[in-house]
Amino acid sequence: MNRIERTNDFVVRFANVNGTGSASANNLFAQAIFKMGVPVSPKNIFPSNIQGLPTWYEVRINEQGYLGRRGGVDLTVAVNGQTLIQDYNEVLPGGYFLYDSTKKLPEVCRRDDMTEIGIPLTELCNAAFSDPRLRQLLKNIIYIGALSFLLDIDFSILNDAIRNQFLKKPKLAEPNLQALEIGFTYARDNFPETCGLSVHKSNATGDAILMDGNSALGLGAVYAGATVVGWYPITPSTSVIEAFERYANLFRTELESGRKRFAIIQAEDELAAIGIAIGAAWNGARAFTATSGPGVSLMSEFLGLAYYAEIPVVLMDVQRTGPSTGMPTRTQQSDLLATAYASHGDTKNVLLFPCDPKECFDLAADAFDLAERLQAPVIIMSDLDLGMNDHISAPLVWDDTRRYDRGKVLDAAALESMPEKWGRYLDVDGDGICYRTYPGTHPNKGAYFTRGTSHNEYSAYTEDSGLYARGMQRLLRKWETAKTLMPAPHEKTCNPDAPFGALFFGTTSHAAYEAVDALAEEGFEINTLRLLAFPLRQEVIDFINRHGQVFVIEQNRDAQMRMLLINEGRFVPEKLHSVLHFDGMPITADTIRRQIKALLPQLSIPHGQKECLPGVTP
Amino acid sequence: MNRIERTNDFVVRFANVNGTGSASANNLFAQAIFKMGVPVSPKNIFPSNIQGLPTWYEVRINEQGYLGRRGGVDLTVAVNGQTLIQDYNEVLPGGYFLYDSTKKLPEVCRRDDMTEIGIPLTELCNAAFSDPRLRQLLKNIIYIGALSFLLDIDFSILNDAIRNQFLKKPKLAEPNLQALEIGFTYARDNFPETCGLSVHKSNATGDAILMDGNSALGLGAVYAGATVVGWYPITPSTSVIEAFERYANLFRTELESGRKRFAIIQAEDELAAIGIAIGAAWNGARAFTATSGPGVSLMSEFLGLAYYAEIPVVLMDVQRTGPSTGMPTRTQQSDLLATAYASHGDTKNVLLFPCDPKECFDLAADAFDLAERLQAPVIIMSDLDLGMNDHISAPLVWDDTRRYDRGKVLDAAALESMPEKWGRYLDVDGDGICYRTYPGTHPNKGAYFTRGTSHNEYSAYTEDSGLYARGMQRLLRKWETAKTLMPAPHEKTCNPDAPFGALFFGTTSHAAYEAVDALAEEGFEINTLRLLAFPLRQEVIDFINRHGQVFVIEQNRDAQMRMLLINEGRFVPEKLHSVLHFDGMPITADTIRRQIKALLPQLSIPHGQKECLPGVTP
Amino acid sequence: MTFTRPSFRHPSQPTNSLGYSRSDYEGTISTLCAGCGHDSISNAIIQACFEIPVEPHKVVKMSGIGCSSKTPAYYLGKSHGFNSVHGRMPSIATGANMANRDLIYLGVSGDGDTASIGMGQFIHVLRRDLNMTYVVMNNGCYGLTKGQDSATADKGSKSKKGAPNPFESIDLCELAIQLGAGFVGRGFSGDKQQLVPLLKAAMSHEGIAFLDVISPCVTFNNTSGSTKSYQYVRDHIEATGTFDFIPLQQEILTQYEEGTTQAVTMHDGSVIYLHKNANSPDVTNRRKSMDILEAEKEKGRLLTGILFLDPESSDTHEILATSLSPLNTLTETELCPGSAALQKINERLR
Amino acid sequence: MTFTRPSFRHPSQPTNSLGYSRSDYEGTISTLCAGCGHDSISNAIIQACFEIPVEPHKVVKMSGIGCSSKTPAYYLGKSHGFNSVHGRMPSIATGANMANRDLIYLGVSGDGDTASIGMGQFIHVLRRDLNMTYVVMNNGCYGLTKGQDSATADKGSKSKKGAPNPFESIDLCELAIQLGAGFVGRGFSGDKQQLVPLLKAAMSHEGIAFLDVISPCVTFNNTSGSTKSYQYVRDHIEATGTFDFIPLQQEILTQYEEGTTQAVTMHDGSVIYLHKNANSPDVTNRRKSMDILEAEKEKGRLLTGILFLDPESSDTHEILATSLSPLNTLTETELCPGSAALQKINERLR
Ligand SMILES: Cc1ncc(C[n+]2csc(CCOP(=O)(O)OP(=O)(O)O)c2C)c(N)n1
Ligand SMILES: Cc1ncc(C[n+]2csc(CCOP(=O)(O)OP(=O)(O)O)c2C)c(N)n1
Ligand code: SF4
Ligand code: SF4
Ligand SMILES: [Mg+2]
Ligand SMILES: [Mg+2]
Repeated sequence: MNRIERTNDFVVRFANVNGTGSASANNLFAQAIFKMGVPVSPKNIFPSNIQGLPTWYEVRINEQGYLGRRGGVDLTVAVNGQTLIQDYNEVLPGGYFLYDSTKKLPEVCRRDDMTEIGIPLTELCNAAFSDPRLRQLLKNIIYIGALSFLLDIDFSILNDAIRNQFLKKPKLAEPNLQALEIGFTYARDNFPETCGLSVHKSNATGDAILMDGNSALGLGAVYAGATVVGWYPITPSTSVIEAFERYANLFRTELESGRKRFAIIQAEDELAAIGIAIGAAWNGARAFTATSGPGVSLMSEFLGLAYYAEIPVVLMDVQRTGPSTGMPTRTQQSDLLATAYASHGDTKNVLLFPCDPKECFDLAADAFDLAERLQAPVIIMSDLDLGMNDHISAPLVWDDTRRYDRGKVLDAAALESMPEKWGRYLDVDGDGICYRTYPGTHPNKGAYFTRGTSHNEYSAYTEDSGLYARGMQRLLRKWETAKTLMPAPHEKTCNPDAPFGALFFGTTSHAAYEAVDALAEEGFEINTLRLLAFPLRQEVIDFINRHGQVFVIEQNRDAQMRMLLINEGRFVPEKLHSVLHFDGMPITADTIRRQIKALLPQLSIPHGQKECLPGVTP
Repeated sequence: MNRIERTNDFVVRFANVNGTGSASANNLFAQAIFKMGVPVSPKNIFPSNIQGLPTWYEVRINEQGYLGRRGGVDLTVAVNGQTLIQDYNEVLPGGYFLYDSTKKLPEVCRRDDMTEIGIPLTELCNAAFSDPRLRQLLKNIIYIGALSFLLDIDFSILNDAIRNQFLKKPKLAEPNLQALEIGFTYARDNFPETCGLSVHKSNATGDAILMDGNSALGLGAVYAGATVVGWYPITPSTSVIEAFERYANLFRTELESGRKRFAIIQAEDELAAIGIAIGAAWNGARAFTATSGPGVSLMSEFLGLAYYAEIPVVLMDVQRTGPSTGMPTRTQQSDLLATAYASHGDTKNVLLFPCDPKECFDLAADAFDLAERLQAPVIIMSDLDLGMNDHISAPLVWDDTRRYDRGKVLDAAALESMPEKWGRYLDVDGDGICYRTYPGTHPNKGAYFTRGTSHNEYSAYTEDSGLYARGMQRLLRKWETAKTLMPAPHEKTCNPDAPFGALFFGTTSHAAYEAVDALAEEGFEINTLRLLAFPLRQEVIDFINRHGQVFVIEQNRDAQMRMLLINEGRFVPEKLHSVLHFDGMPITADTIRRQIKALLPQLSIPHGQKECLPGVTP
Repeated sequence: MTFTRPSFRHPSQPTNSLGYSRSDYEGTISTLCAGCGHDSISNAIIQACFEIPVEPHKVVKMSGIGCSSKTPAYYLGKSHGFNSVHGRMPSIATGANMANRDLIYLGVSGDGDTASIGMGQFIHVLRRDLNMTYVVMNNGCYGLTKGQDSATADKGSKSKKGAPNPFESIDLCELAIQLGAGFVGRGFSGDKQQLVPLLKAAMSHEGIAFLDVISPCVTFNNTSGSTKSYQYVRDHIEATGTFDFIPLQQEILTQYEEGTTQAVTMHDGSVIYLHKNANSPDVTNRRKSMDILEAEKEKGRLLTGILFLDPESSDTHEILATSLSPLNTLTETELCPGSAALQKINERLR
Repeated sequence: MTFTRPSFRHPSQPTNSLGYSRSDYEGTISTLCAGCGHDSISNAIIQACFEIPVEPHKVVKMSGIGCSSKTPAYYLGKSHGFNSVHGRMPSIATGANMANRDLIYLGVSGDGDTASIGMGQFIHVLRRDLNMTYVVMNNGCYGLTKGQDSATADKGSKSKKGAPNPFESIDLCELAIQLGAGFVGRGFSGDKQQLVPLLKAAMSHEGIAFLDVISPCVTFNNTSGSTKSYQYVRDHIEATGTFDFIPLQQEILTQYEEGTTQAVTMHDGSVIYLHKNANSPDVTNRRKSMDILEAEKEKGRLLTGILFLDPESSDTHEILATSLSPLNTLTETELCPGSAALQKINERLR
């Protein structure tokens, strides 16, 4: 048997039952690896129910810092009877299968191309502990202890982590520490030299942090000065609001009074949630809502109002697998059309695409500036993978000299000193963005009646065709302005003459970069552009025009980003090649690499650029 | 002065105040022309309020049968003081201005390039009638009488029409007849030889009917066997339901019991309206809802459910001017994206595009067949112009041998005789369409649990990536099947070698045909394709591929159909040229002609086809 | 077409008068948390349907989204079901019912599904008096999204998440009575004795029958501070009175003493015997029913049982006077006016 | 920054204590039908605001969609207004109020806008006790879409369209009282005498104040069969009792006799004097208020006036304990934790 032998580069998968406390144990594992300075990328694959169903926690450890899902499992920790056989079969040849040997493996489990590591978790646990509730939890800690030995994970880090966790209840730390020890000892005594996988201390993580995207979004909103939140619970966006509340409670509670410098309203549904955000934004507070798929559909009427009445509302869409209720606990990037062109009539919305927690934080902060500058809805497109999993990320940075860009708002003094009559929808500056006022600003200037009906420049109702059309055209002018304000894409040039480009965004990026690197090693040079925003900045258009063939990599069935690109950028569709993945699991580098390689032979390379492509016959 | 002199080819506009009974008088006028066998095309331009605001009724009379809006007014009947000056100024040079001369024209009204026809309507009316309520109504009839003389409209037709109208209350007919007479006499005595416009009997209308699109949709649904309707009032779709109810009451009331063979539920909102239709369709009734813009947005979540759970619901979208509440009483074709890709996640819906009442009727009937055949939502895309105005149309036809296509439904016998286990989402036939069952069909076979969550072929919940993806791919297969079932487009070939094509749909068609004819007279040959459905049949793709340059003519700002074409047909965007109009008024031939002519010089004509285009320098 | 009754695959199991055994009313295995109140309600539904008895395939199960709304998969596996979208079960039920008036409609929902996102549809399905049984599995929280307070959470009550709920709670039963529902009851998932007859009576009612069933969420809202916990409900429960439900087909065996028992005959001929004792309120008077609910609430008691009953209520089909033949059984013959009629319409439009 | 008070452009017009004349509270010219009840309500709003008095620019006007929802354009032209989407005014109001607690929020809606599409938002804005005045201009029909029955149309009542409404009507006041609104009143557009003080009292109430104002639709629902016609209302109206509203700033001039007058002091210090006669019900008791409404309805009477009043009610800001400074006035200094705090967060995430 070819045992897999690897250091700082392998995948461990934990197979558990949800609601049994495995999450915190598995998290402890990922944390420990991270603390050893080794990049780690955990993915929680959980069911849409609360207790009793299979759940997996897949941890990729990769010193090079490839953080996308890799696919394939080198070591499985199997503590869920329901999926035992499946888990057993899915281990890669040469891999390892750690299971609770209190019960024998079923007959059908007879592979000889991998190493079985039977540890009687239940038995060990029951022998050591008597409280049944504790037993369930500590069983998980025992296998972490065993892994510590098997994978050479620094035991003291685990020890410290547990101590830290129970800082306030040191009594509770004891049994946990004991369980760790039990696992470690058992593995050491029974499985020496068994496991070819190991973790070595490194400093590959540098000053990175480990954080989930939703916390970063919530924190970003706190830093951005958001004060009003309307929301309705929905997986996977709920934790954005929880994070906002946690951080806001911390930083925004008035010392003496205990009063809050924010208001979070759990609304009756998503229509109300975004209505609350719109009402607050209209009244001069920074306001947002967060939701997922079904919520986006329900918010569509209000998004149209915000577009047309020009109200700076921020929406965070943590995408999940659609359509309809779909797979609420699986990831996808499939709300692009539903958000970019939300609502009936002619509408276009700004989208931002963060790819890691730092960008979640940064784009959350930027979103409020952009929304207020553009007086338009701005939608942050995250997804379940980014939002609910921990990700390695550069540390968060805030420039204390940064001032909120509240956009074109007239205060009382400005109104007082205006020579002409102010009009809410007068395009004074020619950039399509007009001046607004907050209610209550001035006793007799600056009041207006906001409406979703057709209006003239003074916001009075009109059914005049010309006035209506002029307003709609101004909104297009604003759209042009928006393009110039969007965050710039990230480009990586592998070879300036390479005919191939790849374009991707959000959580697809990690796997895409890895795939592109792998292809480069095989001799296929591909330049990349990671998109951060819609509408498209000129750089994006240039990138596509510069390359003969562009792979558009995205996690949906219908190539939604490709459609946005073609529509807004007016490219020849033939040169945009879709690399799609939409089964709800995060995309892997391998999927991308294989799809691109399958596409390559069919692509006609513009004359004179062929030489860049060894081995490809067009 | 160059008086306009025309027979059976001019435009009359009535300027009234809404809520004053002008609608029925003006309607009488259009009816009379139609009864004289001359094609007529009235457009009601009314405000989004109930009483007291300006409203116009524009009637195009055109013996050639061009039914689109022409633009420009040859004769205005001005009885609204609020808009008098505007109405005065908008008459074409050489035209005619009929006004109530009881009050003198304001000073600013001094044109000498047109003919003023002052008739003291109020004075005449007050002299003849004393009941104030009647006075308001009869004033309108007086000007119709005057027009009868001025335009040579057969007086007996008007007489008969009024008699017919008051068949049940002949007493009420009298004052109306008298008012007609008063107007006629006054005009004859005071304005002989004044008006160069006239209507001559013709048989250009053949066996055509005059009907509004919404009535035809409602009637179509009755013929199609729709039994359950959920709806919520919204202009301009309300009258679809009113028509359905009217005809259903007529044809579907059980003789003895007086019970109804249909159920119309006025729901609490649009979400409930479509929910009702979906619930009924799921339970084996033909069911539909009708709405407009804001309702489409609100229905989006449920549309996604119907797409994914595969429920044959019919939605009639009578489009109005968006975005948001927009201009509720103006027309547009701007809900294409909101319907075609309704809802979050990957979704695609079938759209049908009627262009006249007969097609409303036919496509309404087809929609139910298609929805049940495809087990998918089918959306009929009408608009305010088509829905709420009377249109000349070929007569409605029903083939009594036609049977409803209820699609793949298993009855008890079929279930009983099935050898294998039935699965709701098993693609037995390979066309992506599976077999369904109605509740209560069989005591122990064929029951299943419908859901918007991810499901396997047996409709059981699954979070298996592979099963989920397989289901989504099958839906794409169904989409391919749908293409083959769509109604064929209407093509008109002007010259098989012409490099130019024009593609349009719905109410844009009338003006487009006229524009294309006009261009042909100028020497620009353009072949046309009138699209009837989305997704695209092969003929549509072929048409576009066959032409070097294609004009896509539509009534929205963002070129939504062009986007659908490019995305689904994968054409080179450069060859699709948008001709757009979106100010809320129906598009005119002239607008199209001018836009196309402005585009022509920039278009590069594929080699060898240039000769078709006299006078164009590419 | 007739079909053979289900064969007795479990010969040991008792069967009801239709020849079905209890297992014919079961569904797939529940994936809810062990101890969840919703599972007990599912069981009560199974029991009620077995006892009435109904033919399983004549029942249509509907739900919204939530732990509660998953339950239709766990009972009546021989019935068609529709798990719709969040808060919109009532509209689906309305449409389904309009399509076929001959089936039995049983909708379940959660307190989040009904009292928040679904409030509009809830109120309007009551208003149109749809012939269905509407069960809310009320745990005072959003189970499936991990325990947020719902609008039925009592003011001051504490879920596992911590802070006491600062908002007034909505009493769905009182709302239903006020809005004119003809049958309103409240049960407790932990009291099968009362719940099964409640369900049976509700299902025999013509028009809307609303049941609010307190159903503890053991994972997120079974704490000592919660008013929707097993303990709290057991300590504060109070019944309007006991009753017997006698389906039409069944012989009445017991004789009830005049004065202590009120017999209410339902549309379908079945009878509900309300047993009164000294404190039993009159549950057939709307104003009194509402007032009693309020009074008990003031005393801190949770009133259960049949809270209001109006045997005279109507249903949507009667209100709309729809055909007695299910609309989904009508064919071209009954539905399509045909070409001759169309000719006449054309004539009129010329 | 202070600004000069409005100059007296109409020197003949009387001004209120803030120096505004009545015309400072007017808006653009109405485009509603001549005689529409909504216009009378607009006038009453103008009068109430002038009389209280409020500073016009401190009022925020909000509405949904409908004839009624157009009215904010016709009053308070110096106030910001928000004409939102159909049925969603309450959520816009909630957000706006959260952003700035120092302004006065006045929402108007129609019976379609509130009782149908907006039912969920209506109930939940009551539940969160938003500090606003919520006025429904109730004509029992959908005016702007040409007269369909609404959910407040009384059963059996006939609009211009014809057939008697077969559905039960929803009494928004009773619903509001049941759901715990602190101030609930009903007025009639034709009775300015009562409506103006009702509006003034409602606007002085902290928390939600709900007013249902019967407002005949002359075009579609003023027929003899309609229970929302001028004639019908005039014939069936009944008041809970008269009252005086004395704003805080105003001196109390009249002395009320003990026993016949109940003084209710509002949060802002203003006082409502409820005058009682033999039949006057107690409007400060929820259960009684509900029961009286029902009782009058049974008698076929339409009860108007203050229907329920709880001066102790709270409001959303108090429930959430938000800062006393309007949130929209806070700046980076108060809102942004700064880079040092972020450093610490980074540390904890390493
Ligand atoms: C439109 C929409 N919003 C939000 C959600 C997320 N969601 C799923 S279940 C649920 C609440 C369930 O609460 P409840 O109805 O009380 O059911 P329980 O789980 O407590 O039985 C929510 C908000 C959703 N699925 N759809
Ligand atoms: C989402 C949506 N659905 C429907 C409409 C159409 N609509 C406009 S006003 C209205 C009803 C108005 O009734 P009500 O609120 O009672 O106001 P009224 O006109 O009677 O004052 C409706 C249904 C709309 N604008 N938006
Ligand atoms: S989370 Fe609560 S409601 Fe959901 S299954 Fe578990 S116990 Fe039941
Ligand atoms: S239609 Fe009715 S509600 Fe609307 S403005 Fe006219 S009278 Fe008023
Ligand atoms: Mg719940
Ligand atoms: Mg109304």
